[in-house]
Amino acid sequence: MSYIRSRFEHPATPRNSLGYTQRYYEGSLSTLCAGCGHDSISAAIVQACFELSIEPHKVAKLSGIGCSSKTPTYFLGQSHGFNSVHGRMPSVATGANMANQDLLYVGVSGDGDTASIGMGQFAHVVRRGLNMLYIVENNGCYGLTKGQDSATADKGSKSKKGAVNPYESIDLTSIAIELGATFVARSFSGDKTQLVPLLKAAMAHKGFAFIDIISPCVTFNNHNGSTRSYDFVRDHIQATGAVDFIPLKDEITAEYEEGTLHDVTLHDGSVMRLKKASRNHNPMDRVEALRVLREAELQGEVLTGLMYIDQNSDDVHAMMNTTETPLNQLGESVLCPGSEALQKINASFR
Amino acid sequence: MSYIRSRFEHPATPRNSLGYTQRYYEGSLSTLCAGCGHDSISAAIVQACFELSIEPHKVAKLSGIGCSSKTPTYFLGQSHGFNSVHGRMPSVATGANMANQDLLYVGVSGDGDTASIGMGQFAHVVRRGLNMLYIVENNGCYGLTKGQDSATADKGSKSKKGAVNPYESIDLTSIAIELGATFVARSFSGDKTQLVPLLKAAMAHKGFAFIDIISPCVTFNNHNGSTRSYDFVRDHIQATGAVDFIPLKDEITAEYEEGTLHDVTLHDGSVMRLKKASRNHNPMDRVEALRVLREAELQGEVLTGLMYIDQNSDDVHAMMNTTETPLNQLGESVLCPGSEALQKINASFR
Amino acid sequence: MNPIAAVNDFVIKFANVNGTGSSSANGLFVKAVFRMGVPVSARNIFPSNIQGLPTWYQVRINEQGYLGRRGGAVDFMVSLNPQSMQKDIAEVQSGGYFLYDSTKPLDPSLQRDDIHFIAIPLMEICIREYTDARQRQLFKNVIYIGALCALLDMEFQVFVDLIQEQFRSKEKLISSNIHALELGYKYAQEHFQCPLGLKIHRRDKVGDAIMLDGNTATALGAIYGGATVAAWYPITPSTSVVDAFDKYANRLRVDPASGKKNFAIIQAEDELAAIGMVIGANWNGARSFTATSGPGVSLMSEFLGLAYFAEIPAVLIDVQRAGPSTGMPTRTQQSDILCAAYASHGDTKHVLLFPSTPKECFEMTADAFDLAEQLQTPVIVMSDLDLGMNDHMSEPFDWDDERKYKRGKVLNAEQLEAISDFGRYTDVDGDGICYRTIPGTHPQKGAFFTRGTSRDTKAIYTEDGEKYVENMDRLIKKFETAKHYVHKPELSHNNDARIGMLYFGTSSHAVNEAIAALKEQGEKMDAMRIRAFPFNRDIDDFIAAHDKVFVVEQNRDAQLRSLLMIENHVPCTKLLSVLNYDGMPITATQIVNEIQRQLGRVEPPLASVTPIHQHKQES
Amino acid sequence: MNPIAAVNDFVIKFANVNGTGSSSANGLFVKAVFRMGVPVSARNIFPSNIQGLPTWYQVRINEQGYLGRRGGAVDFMVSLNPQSMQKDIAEVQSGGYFLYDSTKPLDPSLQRDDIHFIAIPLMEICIREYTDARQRQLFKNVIYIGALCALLDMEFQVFVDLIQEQFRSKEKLISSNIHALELGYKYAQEHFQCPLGLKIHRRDKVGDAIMLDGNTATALGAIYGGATVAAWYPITPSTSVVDAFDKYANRLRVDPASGKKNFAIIQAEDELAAIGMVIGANWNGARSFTATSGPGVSLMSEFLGLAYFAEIPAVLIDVQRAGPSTGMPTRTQQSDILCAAYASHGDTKHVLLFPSTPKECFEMTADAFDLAEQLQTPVIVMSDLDLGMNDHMSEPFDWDDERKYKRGKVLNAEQLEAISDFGRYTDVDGDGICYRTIPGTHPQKGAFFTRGTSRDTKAIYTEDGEKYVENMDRLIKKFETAKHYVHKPELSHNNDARIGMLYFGTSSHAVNEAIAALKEQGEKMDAMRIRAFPFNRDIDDFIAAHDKVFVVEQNRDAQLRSLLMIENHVPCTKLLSVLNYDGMPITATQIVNEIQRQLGRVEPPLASVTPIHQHKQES
Ligand SMILES: Cc1ncc(C[n+]2csc(CCOP(=O)(O)OP(=O)(O)O)c2C)c(N)n1
Ligand SMILES: Cc1ncc(C[n+]2csc(CCOP(=O)(O)OP(=O)(O)O)c2C)c(N)n1
Ligand code: SF4
Ligand code: SF4
Ligand SMILES: [Mg+2]
Ligand SMILES: [Mg+2]
Repeated sequence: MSYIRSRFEHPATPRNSLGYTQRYYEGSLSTLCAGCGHDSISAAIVQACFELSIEPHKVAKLSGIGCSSKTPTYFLGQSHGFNSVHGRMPSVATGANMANQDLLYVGVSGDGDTASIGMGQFAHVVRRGLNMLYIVENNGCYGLTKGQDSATADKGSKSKKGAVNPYESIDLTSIAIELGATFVARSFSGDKTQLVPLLKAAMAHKGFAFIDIISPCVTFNNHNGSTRSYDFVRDHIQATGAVDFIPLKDEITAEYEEGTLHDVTLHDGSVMRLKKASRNHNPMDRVEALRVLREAELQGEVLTGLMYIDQNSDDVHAMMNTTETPLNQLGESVLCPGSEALQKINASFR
Repeated sequence: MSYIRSRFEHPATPRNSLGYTQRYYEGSLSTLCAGCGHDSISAAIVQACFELSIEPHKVAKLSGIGCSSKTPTYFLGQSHGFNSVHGRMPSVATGANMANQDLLYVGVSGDGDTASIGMGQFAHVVRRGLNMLYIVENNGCYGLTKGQDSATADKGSKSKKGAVNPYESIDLTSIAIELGATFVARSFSGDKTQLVPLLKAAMAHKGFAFIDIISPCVTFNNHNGSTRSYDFVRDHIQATGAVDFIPLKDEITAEYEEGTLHDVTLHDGSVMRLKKASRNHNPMDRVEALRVLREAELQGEVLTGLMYIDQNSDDVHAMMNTTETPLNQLGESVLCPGSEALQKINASFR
Repeated sequence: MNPIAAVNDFVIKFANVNGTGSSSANGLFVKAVFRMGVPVSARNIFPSNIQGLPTWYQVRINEQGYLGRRGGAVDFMVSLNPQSMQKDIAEVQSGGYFLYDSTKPLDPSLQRDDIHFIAIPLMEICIREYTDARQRQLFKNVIYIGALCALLDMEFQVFVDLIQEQFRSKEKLISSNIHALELGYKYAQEHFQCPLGLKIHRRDKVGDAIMLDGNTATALGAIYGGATVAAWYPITPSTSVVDAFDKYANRLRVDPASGKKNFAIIQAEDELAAIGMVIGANWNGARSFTATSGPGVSLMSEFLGLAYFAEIPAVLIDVQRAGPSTGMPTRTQQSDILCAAYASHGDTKHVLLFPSTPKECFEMTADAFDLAEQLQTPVIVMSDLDLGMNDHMSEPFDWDDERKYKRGKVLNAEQLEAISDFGRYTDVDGDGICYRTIPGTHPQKGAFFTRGTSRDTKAIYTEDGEKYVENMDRLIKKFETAKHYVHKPELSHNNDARIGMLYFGTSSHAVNEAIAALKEQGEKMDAMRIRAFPFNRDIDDFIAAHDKVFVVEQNRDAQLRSLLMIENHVPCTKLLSVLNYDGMPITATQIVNEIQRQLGRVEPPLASVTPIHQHKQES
Repeated sequence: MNPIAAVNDFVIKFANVNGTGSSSANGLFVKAVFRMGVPVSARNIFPSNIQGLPTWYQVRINEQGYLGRRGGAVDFMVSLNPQSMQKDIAEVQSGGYFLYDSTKPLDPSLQRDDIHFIAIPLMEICIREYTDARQRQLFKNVIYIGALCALLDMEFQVFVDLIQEQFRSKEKLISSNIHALELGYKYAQEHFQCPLGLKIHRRDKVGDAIMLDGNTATALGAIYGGATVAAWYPITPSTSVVDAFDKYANRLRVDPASGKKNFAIIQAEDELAAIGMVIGANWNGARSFTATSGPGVSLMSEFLGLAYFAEIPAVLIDVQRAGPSTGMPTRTQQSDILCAAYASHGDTKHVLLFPSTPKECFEMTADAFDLAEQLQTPVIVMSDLDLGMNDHMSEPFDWDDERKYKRGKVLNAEQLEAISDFGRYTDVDGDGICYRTIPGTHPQKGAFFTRGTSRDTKAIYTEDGEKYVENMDRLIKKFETAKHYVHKPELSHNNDARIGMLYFGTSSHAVNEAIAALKEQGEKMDAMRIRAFPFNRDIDDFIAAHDKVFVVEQNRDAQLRSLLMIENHVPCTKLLSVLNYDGMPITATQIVNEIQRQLGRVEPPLASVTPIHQHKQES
């Protein structure tokens, strides 16, 4: 949403241990639709970074293409960002990480960007255990290209145009666990009390941390369930065939207790049942994590919380035995073997 | 292996219900290395098709690129084949299937072709439930490009060049189940008694059938375990740095009982422990299938057999409600709405 | 102040906010002009964003039929977006008009003395009339259209008819929309001296023309051309091609008896998969296509090379947008020409078609399926955002009911039966095109192995250099044969001039207008519109017959000119470039100015590059 | 029968079976020739297969230093492969020699009266000498090398030295190999009149040259050029670039104290990921590269457009093979030129370098990292299979220890501190190259957002057409600046002639030899070797200074000629093509014949295409 942000800051504004206010962690004004779940996630990232007293310039923000992938512009304005090409953020993040292992890499992607075009790169960045936080802002559709089903859309759900999705939905959380991610969580954009701590834990995690964040698309939401009621405006839009009218809507929030269920009514009137993993869930057990996820799915519930963590996870640099100095800081003296060595090399080819 | 195949056929050679001999189902001479597991798989496919009395011209063979992807040339010489580009067989198969739902589609791929470059397309062809048999001839390495680790290589295993693989191995069987495949099995190239029936069942299955076939690479096998003994020849090859010498080896076979373990000694002397799923395994339970697979993995065993089947699976055409006549057989009269309809369309744009 | 006065010849622009439902209202206005028999064109200038950002809709009304974008200032601005108001006011021609929502008073600093402000309290009216927030939003748009009807002296009944047709039997919607129209109409009549100097009066200048966007026309071409399998991945500005295919296929291609579909649409996981599916389906004998834009073409390039080399038909619609990379995804350009013509590594050449109107989108797309099957190779239809996503006036579509699909050299079971030795890549007819078979045709004959590796005439893998060369040379021969088959250029302006112009696609409107303007300025010009690649003799002859030839195109690097130089024997000095690549459709003024500039110059006039040709660094 | 007699000037070819260990033995032979001071080249002709298929190794020994492939018949054939024996015998020059394993008697039908058969019962000897099957196989190769030593009058000690060096302190391996050599040597001496007419005698013609394959040299260039991140996906013939980088990095780039690596190599999941990683690493300030071949370049094309437009350095090694599609993966070609120069949709242009020797592979690769960072754009090193995978004689590498890496315009923390308003895409210096910053440099300053979409000079997203054009024009200016930086062409033959020749890469050998041959035939020629794209004035001048210019290249479509026509003001009629694209390196004979043919012709001599230029089909 575009609005004019005031530049005024009260002197008593809270500051973190680095002396920065939370506003210091913000980015440019968002141009997303009013009420878009993605904006809530940006706000949560701002809060998490503020609370963790992260140096913004020690963060690199990376993304692909989509509404979700635009969001890195909207947080951490003092960090370098890279809005790459559709579905290929993981490879760019991998290269960046190889160049400098000392930064915090925050990758933001969408369900289209990750589960469709990016599925291959996603699988492999997980498998490599790259030290990064990978966020999917999951709205079950392609927001930026106007609402087509994504591969995470529920089987049987209806898209904006009314077509029923006949295909299996991809559960990125399970896939991430299956492929060896060492921190896997799911949350909801409107549940800041759950989301902020998860983001903080994920940022602190060494290795690959994945958070699948359900983030309703105000404009093209397409969860199953019937429409709330006969809607004059909807009918009007259908009749004209133009999808250029987007009613202003509010952000959906949902804060609830661990171990409980919570029904969230989405913008189209459909209901999504969130379930927060109970305090008893043991997130150290990979097989168990997969089981509870599947069970919830069969119940028609969306399980949230920290699903799996391996606290002994290693950074890929440790596995690769790369030097501790970031590679981008090595100069000629270290990198270039010099002419003497070259003479020996020449000799070996005679 | 290249050899000259005799053209002679004894009149008493067994024939199937179509009157064809098994040889009728063969293809061109293989140019793979002597003893390559992939050749055993081709032979099993020949046998399965022969036994099922399949009309060869009603089969389309599709593959990507790799030693494994070459094999469709070596079976079913009377079928059309398509050796496409690396990792993209699933999309070509999808298009082909859309054009004509009446053929049997046999896709052959390698672990590199599927689990690396092809991971995205693999995930999506599974998700769509395309009616096809998808075979991965899994040797844990890139045979055709001379032995690099593939994404299915075991973590910690050593490649031909001695490098230790630091990455998680991708278990395609679990991934296929996770993504909604309705027939998922694993087998071993040298175990014809297990493999042929699985192939036959998979060919008969309506929907997406996946078989992950462990198929040792004679030349660049890279399973973990130590080398058998000091080997003069090996040393010789290492010293010259040339990887152009490939000792002739025999096919590895392994036939064993359900529910039992079987240790297979691979060409480099390492041992792989196969475990055949027990008769009690219920292949109708998806969660259970994932659990037993993971359990075996933790035990260092490779579980084989039919892991999961959903007998109520549907063809994607049914979900899409496409007409029963293959689309490639519809002519102008059905496809072209004609000039009268076009006049109405014109009118609608005035 | 001198108010602009004109009948049926002016530009009106609507400044809206994305996602507020304005585009259907604006479309209603344009349709009404068209219904009044007056030529009109409309261009949507929209952001790569879903809601809340500025979007414009520029309408050119021109009785003479010049419908290209008219650059420069506009005559009438309808301003609904406070964000862009300053810029929008500045854009109005001196003496022009500025209609705005006066619910909030105009910032005095924005006042201009030389234009007419038309203040209508749109939101105020809505708040009074409607309670629901969304209805207020929606009808605001209809109200200003009603006002325009009065202000521009248009026929109210035309709007009423349009609304009735649009909402068919939904009475409630009809009456409420007409009511909103009336609100605006009356307000204007009561508060302003209607009509203004600008008027739209009924004429009979559109004949039997139709008005629609190129992407819909393309989709209809695919339906009529017999496409049964569409595989795609969403990308602006191509998405609506498949959307429209979906819509019309569900109307025209569902078996009435069984309710089953005589088509299949697959939303692929990405563009690599989309083109793979198209290749798989065509290989298996179904007509299949995909639609994409620049980034998709890049991703498809490996597969396009396979289709070229393995000789598999494929139809690809490239609705071009401004590159490179993600570029300006909602702006137009003709900048994928080289990338499409030579897509993929190794020696490859692809057939391109260049439609310039919705009718040509329809025809060329239908033809593309014939060509792809006849030539057994990919055919790429090079549309662009301007053509694809904007409504254009066009000749109506027609279809010869006698027309049969040209499936090319496909052997059926009987033919195979009669053949003793089938060779998939044997050039039996000497035209470089061989016979193919479809899987499942014959139990014993005709099976072969398709591959992207080199092969002999029987489709057997080979690494024999001679056989490879023979095959590559045959592909060149086939490309020569393609020159017989593709659409020939159109000699659009024949004035017996010494100077010529070559152009293609959406530059047509601007070129036509420019030629007339140049004539007035005393500069006689001939012009030829290129409709396909490979080029053929007509183009050589045209170039030979002129002293200088301007090549008009909408990209930076003069890509079509490059193609002409590579493929034909054209001396580079003869070909001059007129380029536009700012993402907006080229205008007649740009062309006229650029040509006059170059004709007045002395130095050899070439592209925008001045080579430096020196060495700073010795190496 | 007249036996061929020659000293240090003949061609010997080894016919082996894939996977039998012959290539190390054959390499030993070539190294021995080289050690004897005689110029030699060797080409591996191998199938796309791992084991059991025919493979050849063709060695040209030429005292004058002409080391291009010599086409036509061979002087000496060493036949170890019964599968290809018939063909191999036919390939021997009349008067030539044919050495074969006579354990199995020669099929009488294969006899030829005009060549010398040298029968050695290789397998029989092995069976007698060794018990292990694999040793028998392996040493068979060494035995025929021993025989050649005697037959060709070579110095036995040279072989002994080589074996000792190769196996270092592994005594057992040394003695057994020397024993095998002796077996062959003695057998030859005892059974044939040694030496034959063909002889290799010591000379001092190789100077301080080294001998290695281009891919190893490329890898060393990357090491010396400061590459720290290599990301790749295996593909023939580029795989050995990263293999060698791995090998040398593990030798030269491991911190002695900690044992940790000052480099990272990632085997990516495919080529899209490989180039993505390279872009990510370069963006983050590390020098990073990838190596691939044609299909990989096609797959990388979307990302290359991003790097061009977002201005991110990247180094890509394209070891070209025969296309299109999977083509002939183990054959050579120069056919990715157009595809690389204009990779990606939209208006893009990329910097290309064309090495022609291992030394240039080394230097140009090292330079590529400087160029990529100085120009902030991808630099593509266009090698090929012939250069990359075969051993070539080359000048030795050298390195100036004073050389500093040219990191281009990168701002460090102090510089940022001093700057008041940093604009990532502001052309401060007027050369089209802007200043960049690396993440993590400064706590408050220099952060910006990198994107593939259009942007203003401050890197802020914009859809403003003017700003877009400004940026695109700056990129053209930068490409002009690149002409200052890239490697200038080499005027390799200056004979004050009216006819010129342009060529690049691995055509060098053949061109040098052809020029000498043409001179003998009375045809004087100048020649210039192109070393980089964009081209600069030297090339224009060269073309202008000649009446006709032949462009020699190894592809079907005259791709470099196309590039010359597009980018320079070159009249097409002046540029004639000499093309070879059968997958084997071009030969001097081919060049000579083609030039003579074209010079003798009357009609305008152009490419291989005869345009048809007619219409069969009206549309
Ligand atoms: C190669 C390529 N193909 C297609 C597109 C068009 N495109 C832009 S965003 C997008 C989908 C975005 O969906 P998602 O990642 O779920 O993000 P959301 O907008 O829903 O947040 C697509 C298909 C593109 N930019 N590049
Ligand atoms: C786009 C592309 N990249 C790389 C290659 C080179 N390549 C050919 S086969 C292969 C790997 C094959 O591995 P796998 O699929 O496991 O087959 P295997 O040979 O092991 O049976 C690779 C990388 C290629 N042909 N195309
Ligand atoms: S379209 Fe959907 S995802 Fe995109 S900004 Fe709007 S609400 Fe968010
Ligand atoms: S290299 Fe390995 S996979 Fe390839 S043919 Fe040989 S044994 Fe089989
Ligand atoms: Mg989404
Ligand atoms: Mg493999």
